[in-house]
Amino acid sequence: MLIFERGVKGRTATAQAPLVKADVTDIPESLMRKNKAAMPEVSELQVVRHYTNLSRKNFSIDTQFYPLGSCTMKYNPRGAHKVASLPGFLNRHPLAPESYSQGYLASVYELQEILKEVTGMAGVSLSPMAGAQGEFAGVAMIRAYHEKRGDHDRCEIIVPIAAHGTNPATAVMCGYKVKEIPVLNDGDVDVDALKEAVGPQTAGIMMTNPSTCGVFERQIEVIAKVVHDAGGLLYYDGANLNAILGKVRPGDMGFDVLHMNLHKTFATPHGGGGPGSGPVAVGERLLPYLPTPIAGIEDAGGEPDYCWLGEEALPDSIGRLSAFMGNAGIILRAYIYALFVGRDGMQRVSEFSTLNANYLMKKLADAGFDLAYKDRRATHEFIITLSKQSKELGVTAMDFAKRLLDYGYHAPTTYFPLLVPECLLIEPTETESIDEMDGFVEAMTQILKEAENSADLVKGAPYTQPVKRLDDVKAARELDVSYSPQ
Amino acid sequence: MLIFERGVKGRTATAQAPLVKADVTDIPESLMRKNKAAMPEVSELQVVRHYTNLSRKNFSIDTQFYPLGSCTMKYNPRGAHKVASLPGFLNRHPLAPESYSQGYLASVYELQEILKEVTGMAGVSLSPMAGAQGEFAGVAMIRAYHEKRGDHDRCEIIVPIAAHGTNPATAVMCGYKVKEIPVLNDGDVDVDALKEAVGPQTAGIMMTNPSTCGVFERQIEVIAKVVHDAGGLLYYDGANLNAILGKVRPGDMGFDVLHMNLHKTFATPHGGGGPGSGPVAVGERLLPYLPTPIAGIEDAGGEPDYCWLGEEALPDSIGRLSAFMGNAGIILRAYIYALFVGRDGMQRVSEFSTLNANYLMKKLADAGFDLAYKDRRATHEFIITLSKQSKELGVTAMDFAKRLLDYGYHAPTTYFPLLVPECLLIEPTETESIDEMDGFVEAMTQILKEAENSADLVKGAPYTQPVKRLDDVKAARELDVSYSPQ
Amino acid sequence: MPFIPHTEDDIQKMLETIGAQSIDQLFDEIPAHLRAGALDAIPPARSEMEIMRLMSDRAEQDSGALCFIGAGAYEHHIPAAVWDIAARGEFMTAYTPYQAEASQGTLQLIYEFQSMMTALTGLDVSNASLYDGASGLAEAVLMAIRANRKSKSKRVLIAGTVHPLYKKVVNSIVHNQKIELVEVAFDSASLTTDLSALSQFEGDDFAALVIAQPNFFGTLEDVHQLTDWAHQQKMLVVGVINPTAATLISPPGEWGEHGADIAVGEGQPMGIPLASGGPYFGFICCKQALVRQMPGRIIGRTVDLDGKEGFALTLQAREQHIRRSKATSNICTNQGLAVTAATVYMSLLGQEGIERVARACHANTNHLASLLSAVPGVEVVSTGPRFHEFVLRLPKSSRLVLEHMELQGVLGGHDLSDTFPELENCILVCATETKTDQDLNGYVNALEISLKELEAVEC
Amino acid sequence: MPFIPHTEDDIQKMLETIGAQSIDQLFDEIPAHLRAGALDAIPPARSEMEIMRLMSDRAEQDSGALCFIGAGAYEHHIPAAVWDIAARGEFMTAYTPYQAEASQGTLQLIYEFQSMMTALTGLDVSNASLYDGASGLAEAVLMAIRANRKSKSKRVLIAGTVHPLYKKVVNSIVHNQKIELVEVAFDSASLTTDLSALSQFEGDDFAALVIAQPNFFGTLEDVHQLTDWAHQQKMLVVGVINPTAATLISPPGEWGEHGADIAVGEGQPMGIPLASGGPYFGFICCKQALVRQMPGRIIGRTVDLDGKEGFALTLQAREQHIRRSKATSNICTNQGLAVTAATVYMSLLGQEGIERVARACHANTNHLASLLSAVPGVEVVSTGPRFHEFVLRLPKSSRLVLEHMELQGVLGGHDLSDTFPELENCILVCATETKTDQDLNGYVNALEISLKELEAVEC
Ligand SMILES: Cc1ncc(COP(=O)(O)O)c(C=O)c1O
Ligand SMILES: Cc1ncc(COP(=O)(O)O)c(C=O)c1O
Repeated sequence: MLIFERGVKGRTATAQAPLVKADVTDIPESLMRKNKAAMPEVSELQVVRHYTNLSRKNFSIDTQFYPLGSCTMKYNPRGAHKVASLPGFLNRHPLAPESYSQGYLASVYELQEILKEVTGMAGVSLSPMAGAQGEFAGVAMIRAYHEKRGDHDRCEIIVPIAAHGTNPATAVMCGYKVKEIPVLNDGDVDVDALKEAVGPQTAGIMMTNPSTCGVFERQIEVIAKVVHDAGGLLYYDGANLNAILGKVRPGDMGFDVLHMNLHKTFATPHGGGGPGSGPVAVGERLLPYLPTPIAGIEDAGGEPDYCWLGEEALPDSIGRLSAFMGNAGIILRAYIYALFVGRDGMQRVSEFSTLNANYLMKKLADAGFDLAYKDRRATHEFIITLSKQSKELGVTAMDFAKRLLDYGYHAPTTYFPLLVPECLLIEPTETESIDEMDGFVEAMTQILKEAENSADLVKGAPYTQPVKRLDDVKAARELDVSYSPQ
Repeated sequence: MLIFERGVKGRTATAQAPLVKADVTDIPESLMRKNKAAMPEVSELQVVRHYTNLSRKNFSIDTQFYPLGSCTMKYNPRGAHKVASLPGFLNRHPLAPESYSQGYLASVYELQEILKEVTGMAGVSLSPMAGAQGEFAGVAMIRAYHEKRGDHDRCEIIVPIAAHGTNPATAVMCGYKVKEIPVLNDGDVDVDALKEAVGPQTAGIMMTNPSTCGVFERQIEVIAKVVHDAGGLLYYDGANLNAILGKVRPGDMGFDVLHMNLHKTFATPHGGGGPGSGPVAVGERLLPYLPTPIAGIEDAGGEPDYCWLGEEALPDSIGRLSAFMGNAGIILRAYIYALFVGRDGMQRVSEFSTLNANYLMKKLADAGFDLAYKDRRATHEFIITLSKQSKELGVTAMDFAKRLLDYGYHAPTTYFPLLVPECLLIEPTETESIDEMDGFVEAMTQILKEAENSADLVKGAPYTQPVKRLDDVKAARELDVSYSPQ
Repeated sequence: MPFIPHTEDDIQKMLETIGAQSIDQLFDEIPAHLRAGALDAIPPARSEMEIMRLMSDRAEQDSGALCFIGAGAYEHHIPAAVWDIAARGEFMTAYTPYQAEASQGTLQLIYEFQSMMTALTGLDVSNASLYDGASGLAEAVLMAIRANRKSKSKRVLIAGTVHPLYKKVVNSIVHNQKIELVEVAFDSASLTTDLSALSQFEGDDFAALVIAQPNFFGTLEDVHQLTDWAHQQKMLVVGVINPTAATLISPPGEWGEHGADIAVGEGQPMGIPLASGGPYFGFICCKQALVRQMPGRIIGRTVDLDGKEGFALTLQAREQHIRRSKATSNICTNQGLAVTAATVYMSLLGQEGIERVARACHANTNHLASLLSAVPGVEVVSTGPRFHEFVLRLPKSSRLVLEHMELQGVLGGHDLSDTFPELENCILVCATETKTDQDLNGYVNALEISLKELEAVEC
Repeated sequence: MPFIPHTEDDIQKMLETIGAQSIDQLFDEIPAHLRAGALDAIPPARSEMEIMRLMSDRAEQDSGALCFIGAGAYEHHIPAAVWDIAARGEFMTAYTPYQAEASQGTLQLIYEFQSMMTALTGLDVSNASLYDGASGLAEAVLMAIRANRKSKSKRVLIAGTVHPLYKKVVNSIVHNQKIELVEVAFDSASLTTDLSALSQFEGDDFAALVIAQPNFFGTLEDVHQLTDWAHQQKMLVVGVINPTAATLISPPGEWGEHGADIAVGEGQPMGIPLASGGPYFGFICCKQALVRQMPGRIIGRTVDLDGKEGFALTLQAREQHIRRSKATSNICTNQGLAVTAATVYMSLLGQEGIERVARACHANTNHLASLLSAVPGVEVVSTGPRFHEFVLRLPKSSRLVLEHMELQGVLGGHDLSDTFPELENCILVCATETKTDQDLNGYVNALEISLKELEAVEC
């Protein structure tokens, strides 16, 4: 039942609005609203009950193992949320003067320094509000770089076909054409194809490493050389930074610019679809182009004095990407997370997420599942393919995914990357225990048995969720995207 | 699965304890702990996930209609919880000096004044930590009063049989004998029996009005006179104050002392079994005996100066009932609730809880259920009896209660008061909407049909809960009240 | 190991299963010479207690001022229930609802959110959120260019009264695609967009006209006139609005004869704390006909195998994860959690509650403006109808006055001098429903003292 | 109408169904002359925003001091997860788990709590909580009298080193039943209970001996000796303990040859904020043989119709709602929510974590004591082994010194002078793991300044 349908004309959560309804006499009638908005009319208890019950229809990290590949569903420290929710942080106006901003600025500044260190880059801007906006900032910087040098013919961005959809979409938003290049059977980029693809039209390449195939790109230095030699720059999609945090630095691999998904690697909550934070880090060459604002420091002897660096300080900047300072609260949470895990903890993130992924990969292989890249190490994630099951039993990756829900596990990422048929991309993350993974293997094994013995059972799944399988086609054809009262 | 069973030796939520394990050298070996306590050894995520999932196995006001008679399961304002959780309130040490207590003391003082006004009494002490302790304080004051007057032979407390179990238990804890008196068929106390019961041995009577029969005791003035004439005092069990808040005041009915259940009438959360707060209010006669401490005021001209009144100020007090100041946080929440509803809202509490109860009673009667007191008004609650169904269909009140769970409603109170066979005591409270009550009637009607057509279905209920009906006998016989590792 | 559950035994067992000697061996595909060393610039781990203490001090540093700055972010009362619910693990730690059956909570909530936004804006369709108001406007501009088949140009007209930071953000985002923003000058007396200023563009090919209501100065524009003009010119109309105000003043769907085509704005006033500027959320609504040009996620209502109502992501063919380089936008992660909070906020307040908030803001603003107009030397520049903000001209350097007020714990407003040379020594002052009469008087006092202090310095 | 959902239409419809003219008519059984008038002394309703503001100011008034008071309530770090979970609606707004099938969450949690408390105390059985430590001790005394069949007296021996407020509470509660508490004098040099002081009671009939470990002064008693002595005298032993300390020092179950019979204490250190003194919770554990004398609720593990594990209230025949005047106690509502928080706290920390906390407290106390012993004129009275508290003798009036420290924002400790004439100008000082070196130095500074100020006044 929708919240609207619980409403009755005239009902409201009285304690929440001003008790007096003030008169308005100075706004001309023509500018006043004519028809009241058809909003819910419900009591406070009804709201609390409705949304509490709705929340219970979700899977979440706090309730389930959630091995959603490429999404890094790890534990989101409650402490980070609590600290970021201190009234002093919540009440600070984004345009407050620096005298009322030193606490916040200090945290922002220190996070910038931490991210420089883990990426091996020369500068960081925290302002992009998610991975995709970080990509935008990165590619826009590449563009600004070429333009500044008068290198106007570079109109193409190269993207391996395994790339996340945001990469090509971003390139287009930056006014580039996209050239896709293939990936080899072992998961590495086809360097020969790359060599053929590069040229004077090449602005750069967008790479993910480990790639979305869940393997480390071993030719990365060759690739960097090929692209650089052609005059292009290397963009690193750092959504998968969890895999290599503190183990190998994008700067050292030859990348010129990258974005990070703090909402993944730095454990800030996903919130059912956001908010994120997608800082960009750059090498020396791109420093002048970083998006504003950035936290700076004026070390006037005693206590450091923090300030904002804006347009004046960075005249070649690609500019602002948000009205204020990006997703400030997510930035704060990421900083707090960094304080929690500290220097050694950064490395442990990649060590244990890799350990977990390799363990789970081995167990699933032993249980009879086919690995997409069976001669490779898993990174923080890996892929199994259910082609065989799909062909022989008629049970698809989607069926496995749905059936897992009945076993109390969120499904891995399905059908991504597109180049592996019937695939599940599985990322356990470092915060899950061996017990949880063993339970998952157990469930997968059971489902495999079910697929063999009673395929229809699996194909009809899920059975235990608030709804059964939904009709997506109807959703798109008979579009119903907002409630209208009768 | 128990939290203990999720544990593995050596696992722990590292971020929560001091990082360094300090040495201890100055405590003799003999006084040190020999065997480590067998506590859970789990990660932070495991704890969060375990208890989040456990919580989801509960019914609660925030998720369900919960018409549990005598328990007043109404909406607990989130705002009250938030305000009471302000760091300034959470961090105040109970023994902090008055200079660091004015904010808290002001709130306590003002709540005392509010409770005096709604009860019509001369003095209030907030220190009792629940209803039962309030009863204790009240009866102990009655005892102190008689003793102070040298009236040593009064050894008996009269209790109507409909009374809550805490009443007789309290009388005994205060060193009294209990004399039970009957209740008439219309729900009122048997005044003739009372007249016979009173005498020079009578210390007082404990009454609930409205009684737990869900009706207003119409003879209250007669009862007061009979008891007072015999030299006894009248104790008012104010757990049901919701029914009469602002409509009739215990002081005006002739009571000498009462307790209130702030966790009911003042909407502070029940917390799965507490904490509560059971302030006592007294007339002039019992003022000297109030339990300590009490918030006092020294009006030194300008700003009021609040202070604690302890033993010195109240030398005849029955003393302290808690190490500090009762359930301070619950007191604060009750005060905040009073601010929310204000003067008029107090009256609305009883008006709308009574309206709801009478509506629901009428609808259930129309649906074919037998009322225990069909010629009486409902107060904030009322009783139906399923004697007929039990006899004719073999379906008991307990079966109805369990089956309601399957329909998503918490069961009313069952088998209380004991004098009405197969009863359900139903209290919708004022914060529930007509829609919610109609849904409940619908469910009851369905269950009645089920009882008629397929009694076993009802007798086997519930089916949709985390467990089916539990074996209480085994629980008591093969006592397993704590986990021991293998 | 903070947040990592592995014991020594676990590690050994796992390595054995894998067949590796050590964890380090699992990284053997990374060329050895690329391996990172110690991360010396990062401080060692701290416990939650230590972090709490450090950060409480920092939060304290930034606290304590009475704030009259608005300019795109507004202090409103946020009901306690809002974040109690939004912070429930099931909402806060879920991912994007790709597995619909296991995400009905989030999905239904967003469907309800979309419905509330269409109700507020008077338009047909809403998406599930964009990053913030400013970047949302950039998306709206891109969308308008895609959607306006009648326009061949990649040019958009934008009112000079639109938030200056929004204009910057839009430009940063769209200029790479060679889209041109042409600004319409505003009247510095009325602080609105004059129809006469538009007339020079009559007949030119623009894909859209962007207007803000209330505009950046808190002044109300004649949106009906502006909308009708743009429609006559075959431009689409993009309205930048404040959702609080939308309950009181004419919503985009009611503008002019046909209503605006697209409405965007900053969702922050709907239950989101100021929090240094984010996470907020951008909302975008449009007419039904434009839905396929909408960027971002959209939730649709459908049925399951048993015909039971349910919710799912829909029209995904517009999105990057399906459509890749042909997508309507690159946005993927949006502002789900903020939307969750906003949905609870809007449910609690409803039209009636939000309208009361709007009216209280309006009353406070008027009250403060009238108090200030009595202060010698000070001039309330905004005279027309307004909403919770107005422009104040100071008799001294606005920068200095604000600094002096700051020292008294009052953040007096947002300085306009740098951005608008025509508004020298002007500041933008905001008073929402959170301000009491005492606060307003506190503002006046702080201002008077500051002016006196500056007077004294000059002598 | 705050929190009341009824519209005018609803009211009319409901009255019609009932067959009443007005709501007022529903109260017609109340004699008219008893009806209450307007409640003038109660202020009118306020909105949540106004309440938040008023109460934030009040909370602020009580904040800001650095607190070294313990004396039964201890500042510890509380993990953020603790109250995030305890405050979930499903825990916070459920009632006592009478309907077991719909309350498995709370029931299992309490079963786990009971298991943790028995692990900590080394005893067999725990209940689901009592109100607080002090009233819990009263229940333990009543229980001991019921349980000790060998004793005919209604007398109990209680160590003079038990918290003085606990002794008062016990007396308020038990004296009505003509139970006598006989106090054992303590040695004011060692601040412990001397075996020699006990010898005078040798052979007397007492139902139990009550001892505290650590005792009120933070000093450790020789609990083994005391326990064995009491058992020889056929008394039961009731131990009042601190749960934090129990991970470090010998728990009641290990005392002497047979262990204490009953352990009680204040649960506050297990994740409950200081919060002006409550809600905290009292815990009580005992040997298996005494379980039927236990007051309050107990949860048991059992099975359902299908043989599946489940949890339910058990041994209810001890309780007032079944047994009425024959119940073991009148307690009904207990401290469920605090227990929920404590269970999460104990799960997060475990033996290892709590022991680290205990060790850090111990180290801080020792550190502060040694810093203070260097301050001229000041004497650390506590010399024996201790736990996070010690007694400090001041060279001036303790009341005045504390007041001077207060003005510097340091709450220097709890004054012992009034309660213990033998400890003139002594205060009880507490340093937990929350105190940094800087805090400890802050204490020393504040003390030195205060002493100097008082010196100056005297001259
Ligand atoms: C590999 C990869 N790149 C980019 C993104 C885009 O990041 P965001 O969703 O924060 O925009 C994601 C995640 O969604 C991703 O997995
Ligand atoms: C009528 C009545 N009296 C007394 C009590 C005891 O109150 P408490 O549970 O707060 O001790 C209750 C509630 O449980 C009650 O309903």
